[in-house]
Amino acid sequence: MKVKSFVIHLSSFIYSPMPTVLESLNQALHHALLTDERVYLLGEDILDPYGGAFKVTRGLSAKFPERVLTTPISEAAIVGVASGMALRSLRPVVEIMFGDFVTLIADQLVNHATKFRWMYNDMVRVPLVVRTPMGGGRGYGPTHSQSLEKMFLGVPGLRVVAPNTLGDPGQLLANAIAEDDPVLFIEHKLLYTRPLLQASQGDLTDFEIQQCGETYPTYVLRISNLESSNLTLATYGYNFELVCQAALELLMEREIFCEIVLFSQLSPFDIAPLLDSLRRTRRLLTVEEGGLTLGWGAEILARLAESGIQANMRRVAALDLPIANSRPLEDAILPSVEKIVDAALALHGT
Amino acid sequence: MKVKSFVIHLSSFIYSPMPTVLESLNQALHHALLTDERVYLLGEDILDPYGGAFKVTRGLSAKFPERVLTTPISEAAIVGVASGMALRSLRPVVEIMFGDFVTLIADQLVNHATKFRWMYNDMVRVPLVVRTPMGGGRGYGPTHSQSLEKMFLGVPGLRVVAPNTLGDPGQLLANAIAEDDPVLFIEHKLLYTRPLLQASQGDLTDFEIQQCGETYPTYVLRISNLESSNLTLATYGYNFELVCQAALELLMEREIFCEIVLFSQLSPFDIAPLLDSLRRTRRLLTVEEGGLTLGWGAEILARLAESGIQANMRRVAALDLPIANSRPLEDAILPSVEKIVDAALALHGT
Amino acid sequence: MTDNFALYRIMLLIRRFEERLLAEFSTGKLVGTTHAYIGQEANAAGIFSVTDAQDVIFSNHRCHGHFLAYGASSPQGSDPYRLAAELMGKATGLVGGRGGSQHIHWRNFYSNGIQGGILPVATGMALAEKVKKSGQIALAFLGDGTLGEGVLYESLNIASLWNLPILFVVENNRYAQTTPIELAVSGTIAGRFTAFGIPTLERDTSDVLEIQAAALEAVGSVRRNGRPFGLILHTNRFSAHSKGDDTRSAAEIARIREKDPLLIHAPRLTDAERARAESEIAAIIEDAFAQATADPFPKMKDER
Amino acid sequence: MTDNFALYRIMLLIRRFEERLLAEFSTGKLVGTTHAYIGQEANAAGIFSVTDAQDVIFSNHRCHGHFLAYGASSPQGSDPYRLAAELMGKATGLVGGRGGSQHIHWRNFYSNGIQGGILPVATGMALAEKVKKSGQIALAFLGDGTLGEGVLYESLNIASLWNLPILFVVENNRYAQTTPIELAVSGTIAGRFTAFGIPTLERDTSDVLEIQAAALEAVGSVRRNGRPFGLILHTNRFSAHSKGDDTRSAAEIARIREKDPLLIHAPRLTDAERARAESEIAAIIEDAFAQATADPFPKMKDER
Ligand SMILES: Cc1ncc(C[n+]2csc(CCOP(=O)(O)OP(=O)(O)O)c2C)c(N)n1
Ligand SMILES: Cc1ncc(C[n+]2csc(CCOP(=O)(O)OP(=O)(O)O)c2C)c(N)n1
Ligand SMILES: [Mg+2]
Ligand SMILES: [Mg+2]
Repeated sequence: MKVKSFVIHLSSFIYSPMPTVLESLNQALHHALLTDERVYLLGEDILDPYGGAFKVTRGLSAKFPERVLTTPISEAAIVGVASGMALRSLRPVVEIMFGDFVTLIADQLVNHATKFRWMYNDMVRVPLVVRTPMGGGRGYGPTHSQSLEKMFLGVPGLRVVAPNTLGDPGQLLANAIAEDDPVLFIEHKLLYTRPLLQASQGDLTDFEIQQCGETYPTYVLRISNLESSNLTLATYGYNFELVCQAALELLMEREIFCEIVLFSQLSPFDIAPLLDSLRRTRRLLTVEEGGLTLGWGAEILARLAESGIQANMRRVAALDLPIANSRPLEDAILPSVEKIVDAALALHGT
Repeated sequence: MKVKSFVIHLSSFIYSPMPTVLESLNQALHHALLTDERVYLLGEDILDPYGGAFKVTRGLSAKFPERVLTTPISEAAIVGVASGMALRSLRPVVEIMFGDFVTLIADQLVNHATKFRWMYNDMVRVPLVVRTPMGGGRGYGPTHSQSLEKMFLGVPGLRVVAPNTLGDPGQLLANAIAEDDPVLFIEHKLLYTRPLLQASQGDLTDFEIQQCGETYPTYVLRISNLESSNLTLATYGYNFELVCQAALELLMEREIFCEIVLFSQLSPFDIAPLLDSLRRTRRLLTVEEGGLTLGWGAEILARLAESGIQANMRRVAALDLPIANSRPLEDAILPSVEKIVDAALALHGT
Repeated sequence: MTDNFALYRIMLLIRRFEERLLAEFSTGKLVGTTHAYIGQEANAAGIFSVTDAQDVIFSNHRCHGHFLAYGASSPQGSDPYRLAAELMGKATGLVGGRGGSQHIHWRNFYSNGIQGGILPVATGMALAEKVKKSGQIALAFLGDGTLGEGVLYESLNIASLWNLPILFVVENNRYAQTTPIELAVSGTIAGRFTAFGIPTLERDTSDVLEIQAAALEAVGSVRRNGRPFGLILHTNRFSAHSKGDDTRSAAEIARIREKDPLLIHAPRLTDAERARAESEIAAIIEDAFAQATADPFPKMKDER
Repeated sequence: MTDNFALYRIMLLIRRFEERLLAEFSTGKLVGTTHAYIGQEANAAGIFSVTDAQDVIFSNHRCHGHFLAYGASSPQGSDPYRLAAELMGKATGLVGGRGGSQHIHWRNFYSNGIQGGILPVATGMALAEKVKKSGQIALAFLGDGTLGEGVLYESLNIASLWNLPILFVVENNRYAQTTPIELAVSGTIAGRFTAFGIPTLERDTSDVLEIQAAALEAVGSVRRNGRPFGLILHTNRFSAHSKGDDTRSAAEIARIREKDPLLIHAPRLTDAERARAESEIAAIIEDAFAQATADPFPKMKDER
């Protein structure tokens, strides 16, 4: 695995001149449509001037009216249609308006799109991307706030990818579109407005960053001027932001030195960079927004347990409950900086 | 938790005068329909004389023609209809003909049936049971052989239960039907023809059995005349049979003394009895037929890792691939006695 | 309830409630999402004027109007205050703040935010009423866009095969979010029902009396025949789909606003009646929102 | 391919292949499941006599007949031996033994065992052919029982809205497994298409020439108009649904067996032609199964 290093300043979360995640994704779609005429977009309400419920497809239908297809409210069929297109060598990108509706495409993903290649003895490929926004924090209530990606982690033949503000979301999406096999691309709603982080340099809270892998990188962040860290925080997507804030708080107020391992690819699992970090810290907290039970962190902990590494491990995740509409309840259900810090302290106590 | 003890002789797997799992389940449905007029059955091809693809509903429509409803091929709607019935105080039991089709009911389970109670502030209950046969070994190919229950473990508000030959499958089903909240009831195809095990007594390979819990018991099996065991095998459903055979082989040929922890309830997770066993053995192998990644065993290992117990742990599960039709490929993909023994030996080596 | 004043009052309640709600959102006092029923009030008012208090209702994302009209005939009514509290995420809300705008439940009224998914559930409810011989029927609401979801057709098939007493109400406001019906619905709406042997009645009107008459016929047919029925109401949504997301032209909006159910029905009332309705409703809304605002937020309970 | 001999020969190939297969199953030489096409041969033979070799086909669980008829016109045909090998789980099978009876792929022919799920996929294939301007169409097969799956209607809607060149072939053998059509399909089959603005052609016949004529019209309409079309063929399944699961009465089976497509078409051939067909087919089947039997089983490859 190729490893690159650079440095990032954590305050770049605010006042950044960088493009937002939304802009980055949108640009990537522009570029994909422009450079590859096999690329098609399908989804509900994706036409201009609306440009999709979260505006990721804005400006695309105006430029590529023939290849941006707004659909009826038919999640299962849209994914089925796209997988038929993919089988016949187009490169469809589907938007599912809310990630909560992936339950409606489960059969098309599990028993069709992802099965075809292996079941047909590797004689076909299905270059299909399904993009969808997940996550809460916007008061959308129990059917519009979930993080259901965990249901699809481990599905044979499916790659699951999630952008974050450290990597290049657009490049990640471009790589997914270039893939010959199905990719489920998980975008947290709260990410859209966030500017990409910018490498910079210069003070105590700088992180030195190792990038492991090229296409769907895993990032290992270590505070640069510290010798030894004693806690690893593993996460993906939007929760990276919470994790960074927790890491700062732990550093400033508790003198707990964290490494952060940030994944872009959720499935298949590759925990090598994490294992590496854990050899240094011997303490792990996984942080994700989906429900705890059989969430992403479960597989991480299981693999680490199997690896035989001696480490204290805990998971921070949503309670195994629907996501309530009311703010105080939603807050109580979802992970937060505070919960991460508390879990870290508890873990540290052990 | 109530703990009961009894003894079982492992050779009871063969030549048993006991009823089969199929008979036990069928009797339970008879009894449920007879004793509770709120109970309804819904499913494809469940009418007599056919009585369902695996005959679990045989004889029921003849006796209860008004309450055994054969349906069109509409998995999503069947579950939706049943959950509407349940909301209005009936007690529907749905059969999904093959477990592979649970992908089609994901939305009805995740965004409807299991959400209603909590989302409606505990003002409603949804006493719905969805039964379905999972598993391979019958050469049915990639869309009729999967064990997809893992997709639903951890879904808030959903109980997932799986019968086995040691417990009483019919009683388990009756308990599920008596439940006021949704239950997904996973029946492995290969279980149907198996006779229930019979408590007996008398030789080296006898297992002493502790039953933990009443409604959905977890069983802890220990070879009775041995002081200390040094490997725990945790499993559920049909794979209990493989695990017993592996345990015998390990005992006879390798002098590895196993405890078996057999779960009836897969979700929510309660690992207390397992933790107990593991304190004695310090080595764990989970065995399940679904794909490895984020399978049932992942959550088991994650919880154990979080518990801080020092133990060597591994998982035996299917490869993360579709289930091939061809026998040698199917065998290579699914768990087997041999794979369990090999994993146990490898674990023992560590 | 065929009284012109009562019909007007219900429509006005819905109108003013939704206006207030949109105002609260635009000043940032409310967060999340909401789907205003403004323009479609005659549907709910007309339909719930001919249903029984014990009939079972499954509504969709655009449920406020349905809820406010539901039970309007019964002495306790359906309480705008409890709805307002729910939308504010208060402990006193219809479902204690857990559900919010799209996910409410009160007596025999239910709603959920997944398009289409509610339809088999409502069908199962109709089955329950049938076997319990309650004499009640089920009503399920869907928009034109929801005709895209396959599970609707699974439900129509089952409802027809099993002779279930359910009324499917299609509110065709010609848009699904921003998607015009031409891009989303092929063939005909009525054809989607007749394909399954389900009769329909179609009305293109915002006159609550015409809708009431059609609803009476539709509800009567379901109750009498114990069979499903499709009531197709062509209607107009005046506001944006949810909040700021309107892509329609000003001209189009102006055109549909001419079919305002309140204006159409108003001449049937005296000036005094209209003034009374306005002041009563204003007070109800003010009370509802004031009380809801003052209410506490819920706390997490210990979970099973 | 309008030649009577060729049509007969294809139907006979299907018949004898399936008979052999059922025999292999009943002697335990084959395991798993299979769905015989016996009785329905005229549908596949008629349809594939008027399609192009490059058209794209998505078939269902009852796919052997479709596969054997597919490509029958092309020089290399579709090879019964490769199909037999697949059913035996051999490495030389169509998909190397991975798929088995319901999950095959060869050239532009695909099948899958999930009822209904293949229909949007086929619709997407039609879209691909359309935008590639290949001039090819897609054909998707479904049974009467599969009219129960909602995703069919989502597909019909999209195919109609987007003017996609796809022919939906409904083979109505009046049973889904053991469920008679009366318990599973309300309304009419044609109505399910017209609801979405899709024209249909309906035939109740086992005469391959009538089916060929209907298929010619249907395929022609799709190719000419670049729009979906529904071809509804009322037909008869002579064997059990899969293997031993027949719940129909002997009288009913006897009655439908009178509509044997082979017997109907046979008089159009000379005795010599029929004898030649029998002996050619017997040899082909014997070779196919012998060769397949001798073939090795697949080995696991290293996986990605
Ligand atoms: C399964 C599902 N898909 C998509 C959505 C997002 N969504 C909410 S409302 C809506 C449009 C519904 O249109 P229509 O049925 O016409 O009802 P209207 O809003 O016009 O009342 C969409 C796409 C959803 N809630 N559920
Ligand atoms: C989604 C799904 N549900 C159920 C089944 C099980 N099943 C296989 S074939 C069949 C009957 C299909 O009937 P029909 O569509 O009429 O086709 P036929 O078998 O008569 O050719 C059923 C229920 C399936 N394969 N897929
Ligand atoms: Mg609409
Ligand atoms: Mg049929």
